[in-house]
Amino acid sequence: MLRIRLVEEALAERYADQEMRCPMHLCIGQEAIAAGVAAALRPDDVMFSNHRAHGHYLAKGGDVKAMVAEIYGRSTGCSGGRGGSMHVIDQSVGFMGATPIVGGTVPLAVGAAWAAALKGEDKVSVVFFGDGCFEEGVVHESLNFAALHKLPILFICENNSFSVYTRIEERQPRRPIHVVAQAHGWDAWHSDGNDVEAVNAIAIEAACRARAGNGPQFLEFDTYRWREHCGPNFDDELNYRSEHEITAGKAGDPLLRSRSKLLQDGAVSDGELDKLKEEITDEIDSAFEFALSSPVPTYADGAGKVYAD
Amino acid sequence: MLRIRLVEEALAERYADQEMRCPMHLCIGQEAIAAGVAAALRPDDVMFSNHRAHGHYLAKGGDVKAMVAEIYGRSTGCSGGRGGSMHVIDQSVGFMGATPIVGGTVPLAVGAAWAAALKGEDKVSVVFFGDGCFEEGVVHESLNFAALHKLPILFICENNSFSVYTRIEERQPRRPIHVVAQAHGWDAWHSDGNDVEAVNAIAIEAACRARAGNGPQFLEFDTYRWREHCGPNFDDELNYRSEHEITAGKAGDPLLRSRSKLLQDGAVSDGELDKLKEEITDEIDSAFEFALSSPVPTYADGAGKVYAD
Amino acid sequence: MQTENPIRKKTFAFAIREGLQQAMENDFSVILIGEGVPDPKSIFGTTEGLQEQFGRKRVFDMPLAENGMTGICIGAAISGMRPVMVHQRIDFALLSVDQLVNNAAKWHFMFDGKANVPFVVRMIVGRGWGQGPQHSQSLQAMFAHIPGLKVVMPTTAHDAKGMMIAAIEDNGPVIFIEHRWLHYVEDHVPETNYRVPLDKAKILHTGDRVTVAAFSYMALEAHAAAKALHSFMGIDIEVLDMRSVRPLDMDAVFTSLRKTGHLIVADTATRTGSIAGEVISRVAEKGWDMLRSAPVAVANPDHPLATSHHMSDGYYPGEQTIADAVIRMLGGDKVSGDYEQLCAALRHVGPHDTPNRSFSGPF
Amino acid sequence: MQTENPIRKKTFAFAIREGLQQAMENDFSVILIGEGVPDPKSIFGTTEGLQEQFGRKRVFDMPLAENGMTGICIGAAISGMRPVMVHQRIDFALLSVDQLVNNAAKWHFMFDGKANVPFVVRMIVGRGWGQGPQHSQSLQAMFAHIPGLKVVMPTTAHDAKGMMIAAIEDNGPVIFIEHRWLHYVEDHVPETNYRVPLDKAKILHTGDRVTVAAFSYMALEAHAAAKALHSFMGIDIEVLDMRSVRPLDMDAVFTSLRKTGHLIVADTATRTGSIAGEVISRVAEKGWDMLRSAPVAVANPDHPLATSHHMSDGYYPGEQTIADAVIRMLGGDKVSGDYEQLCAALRHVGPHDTPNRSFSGPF
Ligand SMILES: Cc1ncc(C[n+]2csc(CCOP(=O)(O)OP(=O)(O)O)c2C)c(N)n1
Ligand SMILES: Cc1ncc(C[n+]2csc(CCOP(=O)(O)OP(=O)(O)O)c2C)c(N)n1
Ligand SMILES: [Mg+2]
Ligand SMILES: [Mg+2]
Repeated sequence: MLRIRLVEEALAERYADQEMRCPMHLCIGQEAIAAGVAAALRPDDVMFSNHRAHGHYLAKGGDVKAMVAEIYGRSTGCSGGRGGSMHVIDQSVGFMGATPIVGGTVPLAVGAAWAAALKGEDKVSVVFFGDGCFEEGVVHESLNFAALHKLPILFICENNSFSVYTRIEERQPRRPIHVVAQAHGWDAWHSDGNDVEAVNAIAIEAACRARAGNGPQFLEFDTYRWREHCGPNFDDELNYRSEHEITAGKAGDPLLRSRSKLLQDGAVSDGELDKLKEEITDEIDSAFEFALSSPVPTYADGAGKVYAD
Repeated sequence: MLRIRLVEEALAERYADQEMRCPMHLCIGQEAIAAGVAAALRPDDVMFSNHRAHGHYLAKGGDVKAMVAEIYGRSTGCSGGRGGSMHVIDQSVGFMGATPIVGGTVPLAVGAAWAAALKGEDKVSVVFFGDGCFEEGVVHESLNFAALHKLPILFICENNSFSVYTRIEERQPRRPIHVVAQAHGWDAWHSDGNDVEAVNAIAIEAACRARAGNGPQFLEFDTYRWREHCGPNFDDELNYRSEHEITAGKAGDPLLRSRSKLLQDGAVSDGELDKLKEEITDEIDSAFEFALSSPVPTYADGAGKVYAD
Repeated sequence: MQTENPIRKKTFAFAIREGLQQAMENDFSVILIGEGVPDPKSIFGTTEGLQEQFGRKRVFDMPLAENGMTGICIGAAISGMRPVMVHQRIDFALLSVDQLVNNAAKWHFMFDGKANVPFVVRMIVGRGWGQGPQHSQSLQAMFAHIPGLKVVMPTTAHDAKGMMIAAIEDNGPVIFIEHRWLHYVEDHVPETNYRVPLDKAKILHTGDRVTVAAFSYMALEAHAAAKALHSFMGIDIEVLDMRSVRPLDMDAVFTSLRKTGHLIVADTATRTGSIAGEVISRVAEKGWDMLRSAPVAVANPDHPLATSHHMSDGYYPGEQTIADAVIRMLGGDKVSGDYEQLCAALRHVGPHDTPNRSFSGPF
Repeated sequence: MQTENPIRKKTFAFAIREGLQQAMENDFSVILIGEGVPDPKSIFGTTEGLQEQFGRKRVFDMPLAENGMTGICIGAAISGMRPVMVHQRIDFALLSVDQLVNNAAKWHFMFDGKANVPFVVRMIVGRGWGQGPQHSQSLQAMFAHIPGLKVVMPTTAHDAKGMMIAAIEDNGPVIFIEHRWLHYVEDHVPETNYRVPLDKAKILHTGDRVTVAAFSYMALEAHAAAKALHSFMGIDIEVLDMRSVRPLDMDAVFTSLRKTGHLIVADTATRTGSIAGEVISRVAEKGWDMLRSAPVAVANPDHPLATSHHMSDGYYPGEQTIADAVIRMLGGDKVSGDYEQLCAALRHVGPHDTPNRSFSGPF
């Protein structure tokens, strides 16, 4: 969680250098969901994500160097520089890909679960998407098929109550999202998404049920996006959400909560946390160094591989 | 109901003449839904339908002559011969159109309800579709939008448990269809679709609720298709449904049930029913005469009107 | 004693089925899905018996959910399966354009070749018996515009089988378009497991007067025109069965044009934005010096098809249209007795809106 | 005292907004919907203030449900409304191809003209700042292949407003494609409520050496090339801003070709299956005698766009590409000092992946 936060804050800070020339959707404030879910998974479980992918990628064990290089548009990036922030992949750790067409990866995750079931593999497939994404018909087609075949899949709906600047009340009737999945025959779960332990506990149980053949699991987690929808900045000045709301949203900071909890429980000491932070900061610095010192590709590097051999 | 049955039986009988050269999906066995729902509507309420449209069209008051001529491919047909059985329209009675892309007209009906709401018209919009259609994502997108805006719309799901030759168990998890609509925030209704009085009673109440601003209404009716999915014949020899099932399905004949009921209640006499049948038969005969005596169009008649003036 | 293979005459539908069957026998990761795949009509016979042979774990029916199911197949494909999906009409596949264009076509590219999408999507082009505006479209040009998709339209039963096997073995997405009327047409279909390349045109009729580059069912029409032109007017045109829409085998077109200097392109789609236009534009750009006259597209008129069989009579160009285009291009005369004989031979017998079963190959 | 209208310089984005505004003032049945329409960024400023002016009953945000919402708009359109829908990227509109092609394009035709679908769908083509494979497609050719759809791509702010008003007043579906980089470009935009026809090209630069038929943003690139060719090499090319993709104003192309005899078509899409190919094929078919050399398409290479700004540098053709094509076509020499001066003038200053704000009209 801390790692995700620090990586993204570093990205945000250096975005102004104009070397990361691509759209970038930060998940700062929402890290507990990625962290809590990923910690419930095995290395060979597979994961899919959307436009807001950094947290998912890192939580699943994705290489931070390759991600930063990707955002910098270098060939050493995890997608060879072709994808940027919105298309990251690290199949070596089961991170199967993220893409920014809303809803686009949802059926793919179902397909991966289907393939696992057909091959008799003991894997679960997980996909992250937002509350806005739930409005796409393809999600419902996916709900139907996964329920029909009782596939080992987890849908993780990160409900930050916004699609870009539009509130959920402008887009959906007032009913919880997960009840729709439930009606399709899914097991459904709902909790605060900023409480990493709660998220993790649910994810463990859900993954266990999915793996045991109890069929698809729908996890809805409430959370809050701190920064602008796309880009490195805060956007409080746009006034599409009140100061009060933003303050309340940030008060739920999953990191702060988890930190207090850990310290209170005596699980870690202040000093250990500082050390951890330092280690991560070093890792991040060297990731940026790696990115910036990677050779600069040219047009030709992004022109081939249209068709598979 | 009787009229729908007799028209379709006449179509089936004459299909072998090879003058009706287009795909044709008969609703024989399912007539009670069309009849019961349409009787609950006002003339200016609007209706949309799908590939299996004859019953809906006729029940809403569509012109039988124009429909038969349409199926014969004459310019005097309700769609000028351009549509055939699968694309019928009679806007003069609020029948806004039927098309065979499964799910295609569902959002259109929502759009018509939306337009009525925006214009402050006291209208409801109705769309008929099958159990198979419910699998299309566009239906769920429509459910969401209609619920969000509390639109005056009725979805009529004719659940005959088949999509072509495929049973619903092969396509959907075991949960009732209408519960999904309910989860989206719709009022949901479910009943035997072969009992025209039950259908009508529900439709009256649902239309009333929709008109009164209570939002969208989802009506699921169970029924049975007697003949082949597409074409005039029975298809019992294909063995995709057991003899037992077919016999049971036909035993639910909505016409027979309604006839016994009417006779038992003394609402009509045998003689009156015979007379009604005779009148309808005459009407049908003259519709076929009309169609066959209509001038035969040529290629040029089907070539213009690509763009509206 | 006969040692040579005898001619094994089978329909295109049979050939598709055999191609699927052999591909599934070869490779356990091949799975087959589509609305109606295991039903009694088995997609016009093209999937008959496959569920019985390969079981319910490899041969599936599917819900009506074209975009979702396409995405699910893509997900399975990047997870090691080789799905084949069928749409009974190409018109239904329009629901899945998002997944095909945004994901299937680009996955390999955008992840720098780190993942493959081996995925065959069969789409059937409807024609006849009142298919009407929403069941008769021939939309190959839409898909052929998209880098990352291969698009093929085999014409003969022989090629249908060989290209099906090749498409399934291809490591990327292949749009496999079947004209409904071809399903009935017979050809020599060897029993062996063979491949036909996905990027090569084939000469159906040799000639040096005009090159006719034809797609799918129009290749049969062109072939019939070629035979009649030869027999009645002594004109030999070269008919190329293009077979592949993307990539286009322009080398084959240029090779033929070097002999003939005249080009007709015959397509199954409406003219504007068609692949016929694409071929002509490439010839104009790169083969300018080879052309001795203005190229001509033979394609459907630019409007949807009305359902009425009276109105559809005249919509589709055919053998006669092509023969006339050839004669006009060569400045030939149309009043001779030879021409009348040709017309008589090409005159359509029977209804215009059912497949002409006189086509019978072998090609 | 000034009586003539002064030049009113406004951006394309402003012009779109004003066109929408005036159309909504004129006709109560015009409604506006799209993801983000009323949000603080207001679709790059093109819908700013409209909800405030026309209220929440006429200006809406919408759920993420492209196909469903398109169908809902079609349903509203046949019920007497005139919806305008916006997609922030044309790539998202791929989800709605079914409703656009199967319903919107055919409703009027298949019901024999008994119903109309007055419906404008704005689609924005992305470019620059790492738009990458799924946010940079330019898919006009897919829509232009479909009978029943009109497809327009205005270039100038003047035309954006006039064509927006005309599109909204059209009784059928109009795909209204805006290149993202045009939004910044200024032009004279009269305050009046005026219309620009949906089927007419416009001459941006007069000349008699080569005809350059150009679409959307490429018309600006061609215009810049024309000015440089004139200034530095004394070559006057004729630049047609095609404005409409379907129908294509082929009359304008032929009229110009009669003077020049040479054709370049400049498109914003990938080459294969592009509308550039369509124009060339029509000229080859119907304007054969006018052409004195092989026509040339200037279009994007046949692969998706990589996100990396290093890799996108070189993907898009531009002013220089067009100028070079002209010189090559005329057999001109590229080693002269004049040519060097031209290149220097066209040399791009600043980053390649942000709009060149030096374009400023009026055109
Ligand atoms: C099909 C499609 N429609 C619209 C968009 C533009 N878009 C990108 S992200 C986004 C918001 C998605 O909201 P949500 O799913 O809640 O995710 P969040 O951004 O809140 O994490 C939108 C509308 C898109 N990328 N794809
Ligand atoms: C998008 C689409 N997919 C597939 C088809 C082929 N098709 C026509 S009717 C039908 C069955 C529909 O089943 P259902 O909705 O239950 O209606 P029923 O035929 O039972 O009345 C199918 C699959 C189609 N017309 N459109
Ligand atoms: Mg959200
Ligand atoms: Mg059914």
